[in-house]
Amino acid sequence: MATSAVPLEQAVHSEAHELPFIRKYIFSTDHKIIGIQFLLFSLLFLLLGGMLAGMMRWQLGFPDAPMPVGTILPETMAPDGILLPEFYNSLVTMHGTFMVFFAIMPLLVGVFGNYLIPLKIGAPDMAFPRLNMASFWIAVPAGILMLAGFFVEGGHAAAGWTAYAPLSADPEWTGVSTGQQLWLLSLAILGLSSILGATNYISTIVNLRAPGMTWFRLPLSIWALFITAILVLLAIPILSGAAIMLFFDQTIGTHFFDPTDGGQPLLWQHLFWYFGHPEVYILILPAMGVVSDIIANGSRKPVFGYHSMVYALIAIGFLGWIVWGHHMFQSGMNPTLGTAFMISTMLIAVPSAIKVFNWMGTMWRGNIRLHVPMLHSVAFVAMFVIGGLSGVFMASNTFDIYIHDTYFIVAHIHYVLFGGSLFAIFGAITFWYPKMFGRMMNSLLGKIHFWLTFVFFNLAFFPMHSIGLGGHMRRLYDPSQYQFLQPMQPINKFISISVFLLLASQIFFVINFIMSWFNGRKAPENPWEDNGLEWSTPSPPPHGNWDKSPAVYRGPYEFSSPLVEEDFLPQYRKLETDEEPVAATRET
Amino acid sequence: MAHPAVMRPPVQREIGADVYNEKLGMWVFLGSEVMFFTALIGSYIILRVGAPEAWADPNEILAVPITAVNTFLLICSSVTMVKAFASVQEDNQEALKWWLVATVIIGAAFVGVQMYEYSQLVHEGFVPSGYVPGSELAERAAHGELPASVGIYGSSFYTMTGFHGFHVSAGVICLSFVTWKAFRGKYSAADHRGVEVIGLYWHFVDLVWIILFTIVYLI
Amino acid sequence: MEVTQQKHPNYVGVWVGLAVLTLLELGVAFLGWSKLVIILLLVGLALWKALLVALYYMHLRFEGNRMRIFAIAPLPLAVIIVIAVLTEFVW
Amino acid sequence: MSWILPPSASTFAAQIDFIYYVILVITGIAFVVVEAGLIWFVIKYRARPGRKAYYTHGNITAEIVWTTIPAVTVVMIGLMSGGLWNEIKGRDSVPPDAIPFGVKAEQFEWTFTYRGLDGELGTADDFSLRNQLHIPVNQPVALSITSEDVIHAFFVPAFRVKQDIVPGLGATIWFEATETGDFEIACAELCGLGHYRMRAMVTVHSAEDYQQWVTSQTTVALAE
Ligand code: HEA
Ligand code: HEA
Ligand code: CUA
Ligand SMILES: [Cu+2]
Repeated sequence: MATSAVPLEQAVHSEAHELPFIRKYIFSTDHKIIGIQFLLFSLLFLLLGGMLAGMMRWQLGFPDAPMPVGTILPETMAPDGILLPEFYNSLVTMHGTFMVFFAIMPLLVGVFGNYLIPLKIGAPDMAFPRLNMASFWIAVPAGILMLAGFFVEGGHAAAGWTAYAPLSADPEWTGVSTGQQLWLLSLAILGLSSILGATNYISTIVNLRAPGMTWFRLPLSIWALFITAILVLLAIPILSGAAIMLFFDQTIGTHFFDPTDGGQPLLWQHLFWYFGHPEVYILILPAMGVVSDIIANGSRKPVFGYHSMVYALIAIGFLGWIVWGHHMFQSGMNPTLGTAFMISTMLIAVPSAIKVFNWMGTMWRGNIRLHVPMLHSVAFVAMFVIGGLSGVFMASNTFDIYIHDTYFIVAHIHYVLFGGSLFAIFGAITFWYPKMFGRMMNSLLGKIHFWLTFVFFNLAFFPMHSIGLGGHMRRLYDPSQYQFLQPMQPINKFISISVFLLLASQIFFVINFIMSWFNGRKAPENPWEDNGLEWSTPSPPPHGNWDKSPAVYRGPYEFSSPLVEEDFLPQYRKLETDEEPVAATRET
Repeated sequence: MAHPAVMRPPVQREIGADVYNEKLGMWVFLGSEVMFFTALIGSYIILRVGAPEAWADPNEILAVPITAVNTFLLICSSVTMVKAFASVQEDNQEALKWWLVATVIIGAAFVGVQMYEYSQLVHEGFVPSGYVPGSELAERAAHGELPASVGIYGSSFYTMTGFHGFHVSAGVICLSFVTWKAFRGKYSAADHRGVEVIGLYWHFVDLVWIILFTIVYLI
Repeated sequence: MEVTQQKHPNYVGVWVGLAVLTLLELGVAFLGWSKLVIILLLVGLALWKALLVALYYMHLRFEGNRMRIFAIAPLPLAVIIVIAVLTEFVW
Repeated sequence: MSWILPPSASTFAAQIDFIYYVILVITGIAFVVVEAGLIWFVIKYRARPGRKAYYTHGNITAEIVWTTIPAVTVVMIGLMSGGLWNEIKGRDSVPPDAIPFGVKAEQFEWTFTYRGLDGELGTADDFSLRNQLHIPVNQPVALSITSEDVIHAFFVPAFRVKQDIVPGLGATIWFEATETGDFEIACAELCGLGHYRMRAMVTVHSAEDYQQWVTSQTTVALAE
């Protein structure tokens, strides 16, 4: 056995450069192109979601003042620039929906799953390239349907991103019918896209690893994407099933969630959160993975406790399935069940602690290079901890009585999702941009963007803890209705202003992203002196990735190894002492 | 034990699942199907336990004999499917084709019978939202012979069996495609991934029906 | 490349088994026993049939352990939600 | 300003707030350890030319320590809140001497039903008020809440009381006010476009005042 560098039978792809434009860039089966397509798709929704948030914050900070340029919105949304309560509810709903389903999830899973998996495991492409293309082109109509909801009569879905029935089940309660239906349809379609993607990722990681890429030599980003793909595969169908039932309640008069005819509103919540909690880990695990890679690179040190990092990922992935009830403590669910869910939820802090302390252990006695990706990654750890610790308050079912459905939850959401996932995404985009586009991003602009975002993010979201503890309810159109909230209005203003500055700071990212694409410095093969296989091909890599299948000689984090002069030792670099890896010969 | 026949030129990879990609992919996909049906079947169980009074005894509204026949049909289509697979393993092209054709026909017949069953039920007045006002069944319910309201029963019955039927129909379409390829001689003892993979899906759908039939029509 | 002439499992036998079990199910369903016994029996029979299909028609019996893991992994998750929600009604 | 929790006016409030402070201290320590550590490492170990990082793959002892400590801590938090949870929300937690009230939630108002002078709900001298709850101080009260349409949530910040009201399911909750005065009741679950103004007031009377108030209201109700 054991000859490395087997010519790839999939060299079918090598004639690819003769493909016409449309096959190469639009209906492409190349995982790298699909990854970039997902990137553009989801950044667009990130921007939209951010704009919706800006409108919400205007209303919350300045409830009586007309919104600047708000007059361009139609009467049904904001007459004279003042948002209507029903439109505000749509904004909350769609902000959550866009961010969770159309921005962060595709960014992490769609973009980095696609781009990194084959490159990091040494495969020429995904196991099923055409399925991969289908997965993107199914997501597009889902996005279009979701956008279309804004333009239909009755407005867009307005029952929150959690769409609690019966509010969402019967147009009678919200006046929204078509909007809610489009919302459900779109999520069901997007679900199909995600499931196809996950099938592909799992098969690829299991079956297409290059010789020598054993399970415990996989980079943590790939481990995280693997666990995430399993969660996507098994959680999303639950949402699809539930969405279909709710859709039927809306359209053909079924009674699944209708209490007047034997249906159970709580069933929706159970199904939604049985999907929903794994979903939030879908949104954080890949972020943890890429951050592990970047922190090792930035610290020039092997990841501290690689094996326990892997086991922690698996533990989070599994525990994530048995905690869903913590969203339902106050729902009227069986109180004994509530206690059980509290304990399981608390336990999730343990694997998370392992991860946090191991990241710190990685930085300890390192030789830390604070490049832009590293800045974002360190910020990720710092912010995720805040979000995670606020999760512990809510995990206590007793204290959750008080803070459930307040801005404390909103603060938690944004510390884990923005402070966590989005910072990791910014880190990952800046880290792999050179590989994706063959150009370096501007590091000065990157640093300016990082610092502004970091500062204004905290100014905007940290105070939400305090108004939440003051009892400020979430999904509240006009806080000035309540006497006890009026003293908090100055904080609300402060938050809103910080948010506008936060939004403005993103301009630096947009400029950097677009300008570098055309004008950036040409990227070398391995600009960050990293160890992963993806750095052994040109930037950007050709179709098929390598001429010869790479062979892997060691783990992914051999930084500062005493074996070599340099402070990095790539997985693909063969030292004299290395033997060729032994792999099975088999049909693929 | 890996499959004996060689599918594609061998390459060196880590051992993985020790089966070829398409088979692994189908099994992985079936995992998501399990969860999809969990959402539907689980809801059925939960709703039924929560509102037992909305369920009529199986044979009251539904036609168990017809569906028993239908169940038998689906079991037959499974055996024809697996026979097709056994034939291609032995490179018996004729048998492969005809077993596949049989599977397609029986599968389509299943869908046909289900359509017929639905149309009968609708005719009698049983629809996803419950009784049709003024229909035969509504009359009997008014006389106390049937549950007063079967809204939730209708909802879960149609959604569950409907989505199963949808899966069978999708299976029939894919199988027709495989059959067409079989007639063009695309499968051999050396490479018959398509037959095996569609077979897995087909048997899975049969398996789901076995569960559905029991909990919907018998319990 | 071992092109073995593998002996096929007795597919028709399994088919007969499935048919018989189905008949048995129909019999049980209409026996006027206590509801609980009937339900337990029926579920048991259904699982038996499902197992036959999975083991023989889907050849799980003949797959390696690596492959089998993928097939069984999701099943516990399917059970967890149903059991948990059902506690609402029995507590 | 509410940098801290709002006034506490029920027996639960003090207990719940205690849990808050315990978790605050524990997470506060974790927070300081992590953030200070990160800043310290970034400064102390920043890249210097010609230096190599310390090559290590980890340390089992350290990992066991930082796995065990959080594990024990969170389980303790869990046990602590679990007990109180049963007191507040357990299925049989309502004290037998609690005064019963009927509450109906609908888009977008609350209707409170009082038992009148005969001491029983569901009799002719019951009376109802929109968006106004009157209760006596230092006396447990039990609210049986139902919803007419969608899910609402009964929330009294000053009492640290919150309960979702699912239509068809309803809920019974109890609490005991410890301060007299007026407090706001809010709807805490998104219930439609008027969610933000689904507001009511609870007035806590001293025992004598309360009796007087009920008497006057009952006569009004009976006179109608
Ligand atoms: C990326 C997404 C993400 C992540 C990772 C998490 C992580 C966690 N979440 Fe969060 N959560 C959300 C996204 C996320 N959440 C969202 C979107 C909602 C709102 C949904 C909605 O209603 O709209 C929500 C809501 C939510 C609730 C419901 C609140 C309510 O509605 O009343 C609860 C309750 O228990 C909770 C708990 C937790 C816990 C315990 C963790 C844990 O995983 C955190 C673990 C991490 C740590 C604890 C920090 C690191 C550990 C240490 C530094 C060790 C020392 C620590 C101790 C000794 C305690 N979350
Ligand atoms: C990942 C998820 C995510 C992210 C990033 C955000 C970001 C923001 N969110 Fe939130 N939010 C949620 C998820 C998220 N949110 C969820 C799930 C809810 C609950 C919804 C519900 O209750 O149903 C919620 C609810 C929510 C509320 C509560 C509303 C209410 O209850 O009434 C508020 C209020 O302030 C808010 C504000 C904001 C703000 C100001 C931002 C800002 O940080 C936005 C800043 C802007 C950006 C991050 C965009 C930058 C764009 C780019 C960088 C793109 C570049 C483009 C190119 C290069 C082409 N969000
Ligand atoms: Cu009622 Cu919100
Ligand atoms: Cu959760």
